[in-house]
Amino acid sequence: MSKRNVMVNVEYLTRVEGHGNIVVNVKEGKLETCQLQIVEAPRFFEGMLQGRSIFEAQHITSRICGICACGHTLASIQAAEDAIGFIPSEQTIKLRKLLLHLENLDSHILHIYLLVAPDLLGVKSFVPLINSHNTVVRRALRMKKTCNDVCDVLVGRHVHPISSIVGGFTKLPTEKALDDMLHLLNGLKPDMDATVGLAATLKFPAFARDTEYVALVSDNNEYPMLMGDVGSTDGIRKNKKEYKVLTNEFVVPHSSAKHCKLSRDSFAVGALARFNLNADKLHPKAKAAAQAIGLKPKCINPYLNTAAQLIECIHSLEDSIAIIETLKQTGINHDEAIVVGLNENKMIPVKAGSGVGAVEVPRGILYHNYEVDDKGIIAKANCIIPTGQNINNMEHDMKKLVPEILNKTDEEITLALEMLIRAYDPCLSCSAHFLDVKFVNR
Amino acid sequence: MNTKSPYQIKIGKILSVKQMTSMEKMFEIALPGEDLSHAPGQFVEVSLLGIGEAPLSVSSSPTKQGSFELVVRKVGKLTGALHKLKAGDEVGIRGPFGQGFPVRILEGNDLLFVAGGLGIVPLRSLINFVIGNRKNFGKVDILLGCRNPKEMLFHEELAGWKERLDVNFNCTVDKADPDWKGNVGLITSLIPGVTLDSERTFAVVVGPPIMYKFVIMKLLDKNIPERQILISLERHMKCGLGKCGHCQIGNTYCCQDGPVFTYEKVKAIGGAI
Amino acid sequence: MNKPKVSFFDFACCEGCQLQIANMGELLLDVLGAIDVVEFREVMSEKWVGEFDVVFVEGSITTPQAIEHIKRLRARTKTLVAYGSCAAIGGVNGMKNNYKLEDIRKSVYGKDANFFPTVETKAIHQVVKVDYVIPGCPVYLPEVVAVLKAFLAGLPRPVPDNAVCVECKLNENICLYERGVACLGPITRAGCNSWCINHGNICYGCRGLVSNPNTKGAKDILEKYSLSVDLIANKMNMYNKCGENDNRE
Amino acid sequence: MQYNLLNKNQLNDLISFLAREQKVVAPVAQGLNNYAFTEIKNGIQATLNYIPTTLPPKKYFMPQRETLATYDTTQGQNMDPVVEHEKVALFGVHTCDLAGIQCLNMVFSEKPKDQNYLARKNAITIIGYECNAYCDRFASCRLVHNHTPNGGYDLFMTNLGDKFILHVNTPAGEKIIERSHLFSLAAKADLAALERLRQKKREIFEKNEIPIEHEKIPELFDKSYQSKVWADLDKRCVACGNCTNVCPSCYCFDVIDEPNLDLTTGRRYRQWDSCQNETFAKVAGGENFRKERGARQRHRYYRKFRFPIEKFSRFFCTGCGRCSRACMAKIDLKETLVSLIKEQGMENPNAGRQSTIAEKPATF
Ligand SMILES: Cc1cc2nc3c(=O)[nH]c(=O)nc-3n(C[C@H](O)[C@H](O)[C@H](O)COP(=O)(O)OP(=O)(O)OC[C@H]3O[C@@H](n4cnc5c(N)ncnc54)[C@H](O)[C@@H]3O)c2cc1C
Ligand code: SF4
Ligand code: SF4
Ligand code: SF4
Repeated sequence: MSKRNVMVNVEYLTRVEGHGNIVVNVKEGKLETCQLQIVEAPRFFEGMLQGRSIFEAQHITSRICGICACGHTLASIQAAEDAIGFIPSEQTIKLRKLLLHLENLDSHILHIYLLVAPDLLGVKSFVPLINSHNTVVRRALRMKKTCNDVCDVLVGRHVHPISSIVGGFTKLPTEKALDDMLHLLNGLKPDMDATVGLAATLKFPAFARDTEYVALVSDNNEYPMLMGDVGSTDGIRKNKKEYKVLTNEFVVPHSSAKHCKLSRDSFAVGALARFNLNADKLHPKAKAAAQAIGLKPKCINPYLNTAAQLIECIHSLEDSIAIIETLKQTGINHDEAIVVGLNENKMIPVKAGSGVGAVEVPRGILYHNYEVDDKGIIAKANCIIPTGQNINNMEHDMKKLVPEILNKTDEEITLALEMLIRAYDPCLSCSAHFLDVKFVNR
Repeated sequence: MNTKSPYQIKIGKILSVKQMTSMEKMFEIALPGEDLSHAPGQFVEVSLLGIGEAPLSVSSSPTKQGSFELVVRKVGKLTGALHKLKAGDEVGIRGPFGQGFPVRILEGNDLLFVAGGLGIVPLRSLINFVIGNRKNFGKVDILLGCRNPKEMLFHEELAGWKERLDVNFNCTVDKADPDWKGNVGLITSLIPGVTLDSERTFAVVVGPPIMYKFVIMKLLDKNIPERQILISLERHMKCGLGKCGHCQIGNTYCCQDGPVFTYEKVKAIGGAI
Repeated sequence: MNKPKVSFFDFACCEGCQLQIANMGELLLDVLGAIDVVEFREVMSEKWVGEFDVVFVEGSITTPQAIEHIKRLRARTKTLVAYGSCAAIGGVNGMKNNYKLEDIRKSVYGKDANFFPTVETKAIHQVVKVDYVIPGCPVYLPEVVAVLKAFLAGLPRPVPDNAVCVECKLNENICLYERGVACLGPITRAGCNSWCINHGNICYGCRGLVSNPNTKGAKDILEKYSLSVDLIANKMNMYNKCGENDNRE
Repeated sequence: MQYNLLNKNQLNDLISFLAREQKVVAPVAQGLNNYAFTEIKNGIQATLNYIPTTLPPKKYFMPQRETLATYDTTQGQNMDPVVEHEKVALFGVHTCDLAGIQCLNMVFSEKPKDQNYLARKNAITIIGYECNAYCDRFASCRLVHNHTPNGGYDLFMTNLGDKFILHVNTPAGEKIIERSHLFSLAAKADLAALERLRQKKREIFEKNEIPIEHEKIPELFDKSYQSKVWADLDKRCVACGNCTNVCPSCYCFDVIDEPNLDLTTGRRYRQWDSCQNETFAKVAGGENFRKERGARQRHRYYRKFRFPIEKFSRFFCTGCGRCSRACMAKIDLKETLVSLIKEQGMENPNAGRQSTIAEKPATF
């Protein structure tokens, strides 16, 4: 291989939520720099939470990220309820699981179709696909809208859900609402089948790097999303309360970015991690689809995170339908509706404490941690988002990938790296505090 | 249902558009096959589908056949869109609406017109009607005021009125520019100078809301009876049918009962001016 | 007819308002039939170097770099739309202005605080001229479409200046004050079809205050319901803190 | 006058009968003592023991949003007027709301007639329902003589305990009686029971809710234009518009064009508007004729108690109390009137007591 110089500087990584830059510097065939920089404007959410009531936290933290607003909502609620020792009802838990599924479905579809598919179909964005692959685009928009419409019925909207709050829901679905959701979700099935069909024809780049995969795990038969311990493919299993140990933020000498590690150099969270740890708990239809596209645990090709997302879509769709059907059978108890208000109308007793929420959102485990006083006012808040946990892993992937593809053109290298980052579905707008920014001299 | 919806519009064809000042344009509009048949002081609802409707006074005299004129100041949505139209384009017309100036009552009497700013637009309809039927009216005085000479409308027509021996015309601007040779000051400053026989004079006043109070004070000083002072009240209007409530003051709907009222009537309604 | 060249840019925000676009479903294709989206970082790799007809800006201005950037964008576009609450009124980012800048930086970033230059949060119109405003956290799609149509027709489209209560009543909701809960509906601009109240929550004021709000009256109301006044102050500055810097007429 | 009887347990059959031919709407409980007229399929869903609904039945006569025309400008300014209406049976309308509908009828039948309103009105069957006692402390139906029926319905039901007695007022009501085969003719004893009930009501609604004679109200308002009461309301009102939106006799609206994305087709519709809204009386040039909230409130009160007297010879306040219930600033219509009365020294603690006008509306 010739000793060549490569300078990749992708400013404003497109088609990811939020802003990131890739900087790669290869001198004479030797990788000198390889970094993913976050240039998002810092938004100081954790600071803004201080002095606010835990009953407002969900409303505020939902605004950290519009893409996984439901996920932030649920993690925030979990942390708040954990802090004051509130135990949600069975019905509430079912509805929250449903909400999480809808979020997962919605986000994955957006990612698969609008952000990744253009790469695999060799175009710059979904816009040219309107002409070349009109049915695909229509299907994508239809599916996205359906997910959104189901969320509208359940919580008012998908971006910044309205009725899901600490304690439960301010508005519970009526009989008709359950039927409407079922109707919408069942209508999604043919499009989902077509999506699997499409995925089978796509060619994902071949690349492999073994790493530690981290996700929620549990002892029951449910694919854990809302509740569970934190486990890894390297055999770790810990309570979510130990999230600081689990994420283990540290500073690396070559960059000012804080990175996360657990048992080895880096770890990964997200759909592929969940698949690798819990594939046997997927819905049978999802398992069948995994077989059809040849995805098996433990899969160590990060590009295949997209494939794992697809499998999860099927699981989430089927499980959503199952949840709604059981709710229809048991009937909704409307007396459980929560009357909102800063003190939630004194319906929910408050005490001092520290609480952790750990929820599987589309991109991986999201942790919220609040310390609250005896009035339920937040003294300290901490949010660790999945993308923050993945950054270190992305860099390690890039470091392995770049030398393997040095024989390609600069454009091809750039694209391969962009695609790699995009495969993680990074959500950089959640720039809570997970990374420091390094302003390199260019 | 074959009863006609009161919201149905008639199609009006724009015959010509003339830029009057930087803010106002004059539109000559024909309703194919019919005359508008309005009385001076009445207004029409002009509509552009997709944009909305706005009440606009008919500025031409009913004596003008075949078409009518509107003068439109560009202030917002509909008026802005109208300003983009050209000859040959269509607009929707409903109306004419409202009670115009009581021409029959004015006949045989002396008239004092007081117009402020855009007020000249509806007044012009009556003035030209009076001039066209000059022998039916007594002495005619016209007072006109506007903020600055650039805002003065109908320059040529005004010059024509000025020339006439059977009409006394006077105008003033709040703020002069170097070319201005005439009066400077508020319109109220012109009123004391008019000689009139208060018994047989009808004052017809149209202008911006703030003008009324002060002009009327001066007219009362001249002993013009309250019921001989006529004013036009332009309120927010939507339907023109006396229903939507926007133009209601007291018990009256400006669109149906007005826009022209005697001061006697207006005084009795709280909050009118 | 030449389709207008449209682009989307974001500053400090959650990008949820941009995501709302994707929620239009197939209607989006009709929209894309009427406009030509030339730059939209979140979903497109394409970039545009020329002039824009209209730029949708999401997010508030929070850094010195952003101030420069928005000024450059303004210079490149005929029309500028403040898109979403962060852009329109400062939104949740404005809560930062409740604190001393130094304090909040330190509390979040500790010793690394200096890496994070930050300025007082500003709504877009507090930095450059804005032609259309679409408030909402997130934006309400029917309103987005309405503004888009107004833009295409070359018409102005002010944000409604009546209260959310108006829509709330049209939807026949039970008023939250009857539940003993403080709601910002009476002083918040309508246009969202009382979205939150329809779903059992209160109005948080995400669309900005009406032009002539009776804030004193609103506080008196709280007293009548034995609700704490801090409560509404607290809520009012959740989205509307930046508005304090506008001199209202 | 014809009276018919309906067995209590046949109420459901009546609803089912009506529902076969049209949409049936009736008051349905929403929780927290709130009710709404809602479409029902059977009698169980409805509630007859209710306080005035959040929105009055006007939403069926002039819906919140109503299309007036559709258009297509590809060939010029072409519009098609639209008159939307559907057959509806309004079930269980209290006397105050019947009065509200009568007010609207007067406004919209006045020339130029509003065809959209009239077409809807003609498609609506009204079945009234008598309140045998006060619904709550906000009501002031006695003051405006709406606590007993004054027409405006097809059928009017009174609850006699074990059965309903129905007054038949129109041929449409007659038809329901004939075709449903659910009714029997009322006997003398039933009419006597009705009379006893009304007598009892006369005792309950003995005096006006506030100390002024009906006939004196216009005079009160003639004196009160400059009252300090309006200044007080100015401070308290937040201009949310709730009071007018829930009012059965408020009918102001805005007309709005809504183009489709092609910008050439679309619709023109009207939507409820309120004199309490900031922009309601604003005109080009920036002048706002009712800039102060107090002036807007005054306008509202005058539109209920003073202005319509000359034009329609009746109050437009129906006494339903909705504005007071809906106001979070707790601006209470009865309290406002009392303040005005006190200010003018017009208190008459026995107002209403001697009057026998309960049955026939007063004339001015
Ligand atoms: C009887 C009458 C006669 C009029 N005659 C003329 C005339 O001859 N020439 C002329 O230029 N203007 C006239 N006007 C004023 C004209 O109606 C308004 O300027 C016009 O309605 C504004 O419409 P728009 O869509 O352009 O403005 P918008 O974009 O709707 O609003 C701009 C401003 O105009 C105000 N406005 C909106 N609708 C009305 C309305 N229906 N009536 C009054 N103000 C309104 C708004 O409150 C706002 O302040 C007259 C008004 C009335 C009531
Ligand atoms: S719930 Fe809120 S928005 Fe609705 S009427 Fe009450 S105060 Fe207004
Ligand atoms: S109800 Fe209030 S908080 Fe909710 S979307 Fe509307 S304006 Fe925003
Ligand atoms: S309901 Fe009360 S606060 Fe609202 S506009 Fe009416 S009087 Fe004012």
